Amino acid sequence: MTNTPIRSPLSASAVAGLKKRYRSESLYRRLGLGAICASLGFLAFLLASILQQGGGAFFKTEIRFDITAEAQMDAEGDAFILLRTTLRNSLQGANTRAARRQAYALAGADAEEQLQAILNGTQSTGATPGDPMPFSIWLSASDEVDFAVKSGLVNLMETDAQNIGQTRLTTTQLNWLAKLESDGEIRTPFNLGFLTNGDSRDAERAGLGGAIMGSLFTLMLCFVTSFFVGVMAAVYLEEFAPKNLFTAFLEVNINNLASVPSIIFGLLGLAIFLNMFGMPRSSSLVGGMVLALMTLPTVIIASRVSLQSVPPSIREAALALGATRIQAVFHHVVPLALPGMLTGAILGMARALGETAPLLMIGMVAFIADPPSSVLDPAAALPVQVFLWSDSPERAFAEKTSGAILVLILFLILMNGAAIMLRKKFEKKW
Amino acid sequence: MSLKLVALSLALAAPNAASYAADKQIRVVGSSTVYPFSTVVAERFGRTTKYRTPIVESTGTGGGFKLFCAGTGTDTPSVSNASRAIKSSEVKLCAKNGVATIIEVKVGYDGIVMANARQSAQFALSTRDIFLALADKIPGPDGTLVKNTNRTWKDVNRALPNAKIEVLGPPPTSGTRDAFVELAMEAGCKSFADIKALKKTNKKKYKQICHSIREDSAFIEAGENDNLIVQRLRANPDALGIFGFSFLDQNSDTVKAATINGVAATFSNISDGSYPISRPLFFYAKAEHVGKMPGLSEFVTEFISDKASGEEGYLSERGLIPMSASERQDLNGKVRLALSK
Amino acid sequence: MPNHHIVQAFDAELETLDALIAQMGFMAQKQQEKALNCFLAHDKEAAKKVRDDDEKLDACERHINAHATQIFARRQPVAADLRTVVASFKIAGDLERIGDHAKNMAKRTKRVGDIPILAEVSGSLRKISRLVETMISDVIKAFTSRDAGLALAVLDQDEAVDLLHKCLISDLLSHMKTDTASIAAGTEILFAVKNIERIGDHATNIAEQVYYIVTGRQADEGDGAA
Amino acid sequence: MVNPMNLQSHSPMPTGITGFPIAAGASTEVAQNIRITAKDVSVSYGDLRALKSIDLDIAENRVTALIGPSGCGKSTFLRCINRMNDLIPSCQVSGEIKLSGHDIYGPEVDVEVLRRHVGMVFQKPNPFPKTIYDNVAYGPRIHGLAGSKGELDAIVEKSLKRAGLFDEVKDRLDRLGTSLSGGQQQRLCIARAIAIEPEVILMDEPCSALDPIATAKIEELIDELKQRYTIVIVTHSMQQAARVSDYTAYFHLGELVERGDTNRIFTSPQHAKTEAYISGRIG
Repeated sequence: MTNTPIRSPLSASAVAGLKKRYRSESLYRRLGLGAICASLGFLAFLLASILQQGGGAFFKTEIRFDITAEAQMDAEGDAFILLRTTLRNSLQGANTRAARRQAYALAGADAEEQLQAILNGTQSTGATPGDPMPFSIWLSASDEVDFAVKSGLVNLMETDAQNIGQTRLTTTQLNWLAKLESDGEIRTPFNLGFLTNGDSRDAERAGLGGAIMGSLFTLMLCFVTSFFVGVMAAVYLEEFAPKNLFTAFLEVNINNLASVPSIIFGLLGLAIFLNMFGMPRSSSLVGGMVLALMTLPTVIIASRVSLQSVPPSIREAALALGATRIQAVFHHVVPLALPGMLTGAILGMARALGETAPLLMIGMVAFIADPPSSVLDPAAALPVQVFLWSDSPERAFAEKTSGAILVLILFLILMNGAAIMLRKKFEKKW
Repeated sequence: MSLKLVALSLALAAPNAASYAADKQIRVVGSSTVYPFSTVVAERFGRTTKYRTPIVESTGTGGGFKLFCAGTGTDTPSVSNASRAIKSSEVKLCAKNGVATIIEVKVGYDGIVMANARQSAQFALSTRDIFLALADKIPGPDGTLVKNTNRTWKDVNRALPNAKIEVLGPPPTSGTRDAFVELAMEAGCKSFADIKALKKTNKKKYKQICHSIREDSAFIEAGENDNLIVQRLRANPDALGIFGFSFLDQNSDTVKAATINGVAATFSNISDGSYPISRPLFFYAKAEHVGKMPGLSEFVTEFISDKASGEEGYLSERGLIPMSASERQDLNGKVRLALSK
Repeated sequence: MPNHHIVQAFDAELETLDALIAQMGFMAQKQQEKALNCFLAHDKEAAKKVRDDDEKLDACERHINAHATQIFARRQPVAADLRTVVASFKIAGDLERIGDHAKNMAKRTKRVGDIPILAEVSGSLRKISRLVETMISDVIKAFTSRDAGLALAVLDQDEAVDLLHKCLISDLLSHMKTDTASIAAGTEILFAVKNIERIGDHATNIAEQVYYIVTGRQADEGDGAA
Repeated sequence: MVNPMNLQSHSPMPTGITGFPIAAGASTEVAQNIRITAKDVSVSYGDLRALKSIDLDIAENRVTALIGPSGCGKSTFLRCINRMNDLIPSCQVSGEIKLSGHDIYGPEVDVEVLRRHVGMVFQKPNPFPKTIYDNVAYGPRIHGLAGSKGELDAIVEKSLKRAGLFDEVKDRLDRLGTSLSGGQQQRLCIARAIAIEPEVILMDEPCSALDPIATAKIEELIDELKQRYTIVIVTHSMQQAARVSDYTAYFHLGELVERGDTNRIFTSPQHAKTEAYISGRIG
């Protein structure tokens, strides 16, 4: 407020009315700001909770063990024996049968493979293969150990950790872990395998590699199919089709299709691609085509809007120079509409990326351990992986599920970002 | 334009795809209850043999048989998991499509538990209690059927705690729900002589009484996801949840199971059949695919091997209740015989 | 044709122009009338007043020119409006000339004096002057009412003026031949008659302008011209 | 009267006031070649009759302005001359329009060829969002007018020069056409139109989006262009019609009310409707 005495030429009631208007204006502004803050808050909460739950999925717990030459000699090249011997020897008090089983349970499902790789000489330790020589190695820990280490339960062993129901590990196991941790033999490095491995029922081994590949193949196919078919359909409808009852009918149907539940497209794909054409079940080929069917109306609608936004003056300019309709459309209108079309297609892709329901129908919701190497291979997809993992009894998959959601969100952000970039970069002023 | 070429070649490749793809990879469909076990075996099998990892799809028992019985082509599933024995109608459907010989393999048992949060009171239920608590209609004081108005467990049975009846269970589409209704509800239902008599005279009415679950807030359908039920139990100490034994096994640190008819839901009790709510799990293999599908008989063998479904097998770690040694031996012989034909 | 412009200020400006011209016409006609009266009555005082009043007429012309120029600058008139504005310059010029001739005649008052010859022609002089005064007032009426017929009628009257003028001149000449003493005064009268005749010509000019304003054609083009 | 067969002869153009070539009863007629003849042209959009039986001749190497209130049909008539109305499905054209003696609605006429001979400049400058060079070169490219890159360069340079734009843009032919100022854009559009060497240039309110300076440049350009081309211009600005055109035709509610020498139309129009319109009276 200013102190300079400016005399208002307005009457007292007009001044009061003005004040009221200012008040309501600032109220609306505050309401708007409040709405933004609220939605940002929800988003932040969602992201934070997923991050908090899933952040751990990107790290894995590893325990360092010293492999003695003696143990290697005894194992005679069998990693299974070597692992058990090592565990038995490294952990104090693992001499009863029950205690030994508890010791074995600390190692992860892939620890044996890690050792085998070294024994076979496919991975280097500095020593020549087959030559018994003591070395130390970081072996992956089991999912229960992973959970306990990440939630900091290892140090709780003095208090009654087990009774408060936080971990399924026994006090003996917790004691071992506490010792190992105090000796610096436990670390949690970045888990690259989470992004490269295929699916597995062992949480410490399970990764998104297959799902990412599957999603990429599926989306690539979906994009190629829906974009070309969609753009051509949009160009025809917008530029060449006569405006009659039939095209109006088509338009209504396309708009309807855009809001048809996605599972219907799955049923359609099942009936057409699998049963009629006999395409391979669970493959990204069929997944891509089904998602393309689903995305097609969106792409057509976005492309038409984009074509409509090209000013008619550009068409007229070309036609007035003696260009044919085809020339006018493909030399001028389509190139100008392309960024908008691409944006629409990418947004459609982003929706397709998050779809599970239609894939259920065509068998992509399945346990598929081997990452696909072509569009014809059986493949899973990212949202499917989330769905499958969330339904797994093993608790360690809860973390994996959130991790997979994070990766999915990252992909969505990348795609939507690309759409915005495209729009900004090619934004035209007429 | 190179993209156009890609599209074109893809379009051309599609019709030929069927012959190339499904390329000798074993496909497993069926029950979501067997799915966790089937996938573990599949993964091991893929890892330890030269064959590709079988694809395991969770379609539900009925859906699995539909796919399984669709024909004998290599693009049809070779194995269908089931949380119940195959029905005669399904056998007929299979036969109609040329699937004449089906190898039935029992893999073990699954117990269904009613559990609550670890810090809550321990429940000791009878099947009769379960029926009285969850049925839509129950016999009234004068013996006629009345709408179930029991609000607390104490209303059902004086010995039970004075807690609100609040049970989280699977929806009607689920196999677990079917099993629960058949094994727990019907057993409790039959404990009333009048109703049991009805089974002979009016089977339809009998089924309607025994199989209907009340639709008020006492029973909450919590979806197919058993993890969700476990989570909700942790948050709500009053509630009980219905789910498979494997989830209890994996979450034994947070939830505990009620005893049913005095029997605790433990590994051994389910295994020896004394726990009342347990059912056998199966898978069915297509004999026509043996020899045609590389690795099929090896996969079946792996599944029934001691290492997998034996007493100390890795499936037991996942919550599968193994069969008794003698039962296993019988089955092993039968399956090997069928495979060698 | 509708009479009103969409822009009302334009109408007002054109009306002002019309009013100014009508007023100037009235003033010019009065000057002519007064000039003749003082000439015949050799009223030197009145003659001086006529001479002084001519300055007002000049101012009026300047005012009209300025106003018309403004209309050009601001309204870019076309068609009838254009013709009106263009013609008003000329009409104002002609009216100013009429004023000059009246002043000229008034100047001669002191040189003529009370002479017999004047008495003899004063009747004819009054007659021709009356005729010219009517022409002026008619043409202004034709202008304000946009009456092409009246304008043509004014044009026709010019011949009557010319005829009277010729008769007057020959009368005067024959007087001067017989009475050589009257030559000096007669010459003055001769010039006055010429003045009146010239005023008639200017009225004719104005009539032509009025005809052009109304029809878009020159009066001598005839009706069929495009 | 003019002999329509004699269209190709170029007689030196007399200057000064001339009568409209075939105006009924015109007396002071100077022989003038007619490039376009419209006879009994009617246009309807569905049930709406936009033009009613128009007879109008357009003189070669002259600027003919079409004026009239909005919706009077002047743009519709303009768009009949290069058949841009074909694009509107409901548009029906009847009657006959001849360009150099050939019926442009004849069955053997390709509209693309027609439009190569009848160029058009639009109300809003609408350069393609491409480079200045490509804007001008587009027409010659699609019509195959240049055999080599060098020829094409020459055409582009010549067209830009004729449009009076070359000196302003010669150092930045690779810049976007849309980056120019409004007036430059419109001159670029004119350069684009004349790059295919049309006989007639149609201009649909070419200055309505421009400031007075840019407008003056375009008007100056029109004056130069009429040496080579026959120009038909639709304009809302009476002053512009008066400034640039040799002949003016006044349309009112789909009818051709009056046509004639621009000098005459703006000093003494024959028709009361014309007078009312051009002098800004309520009509």
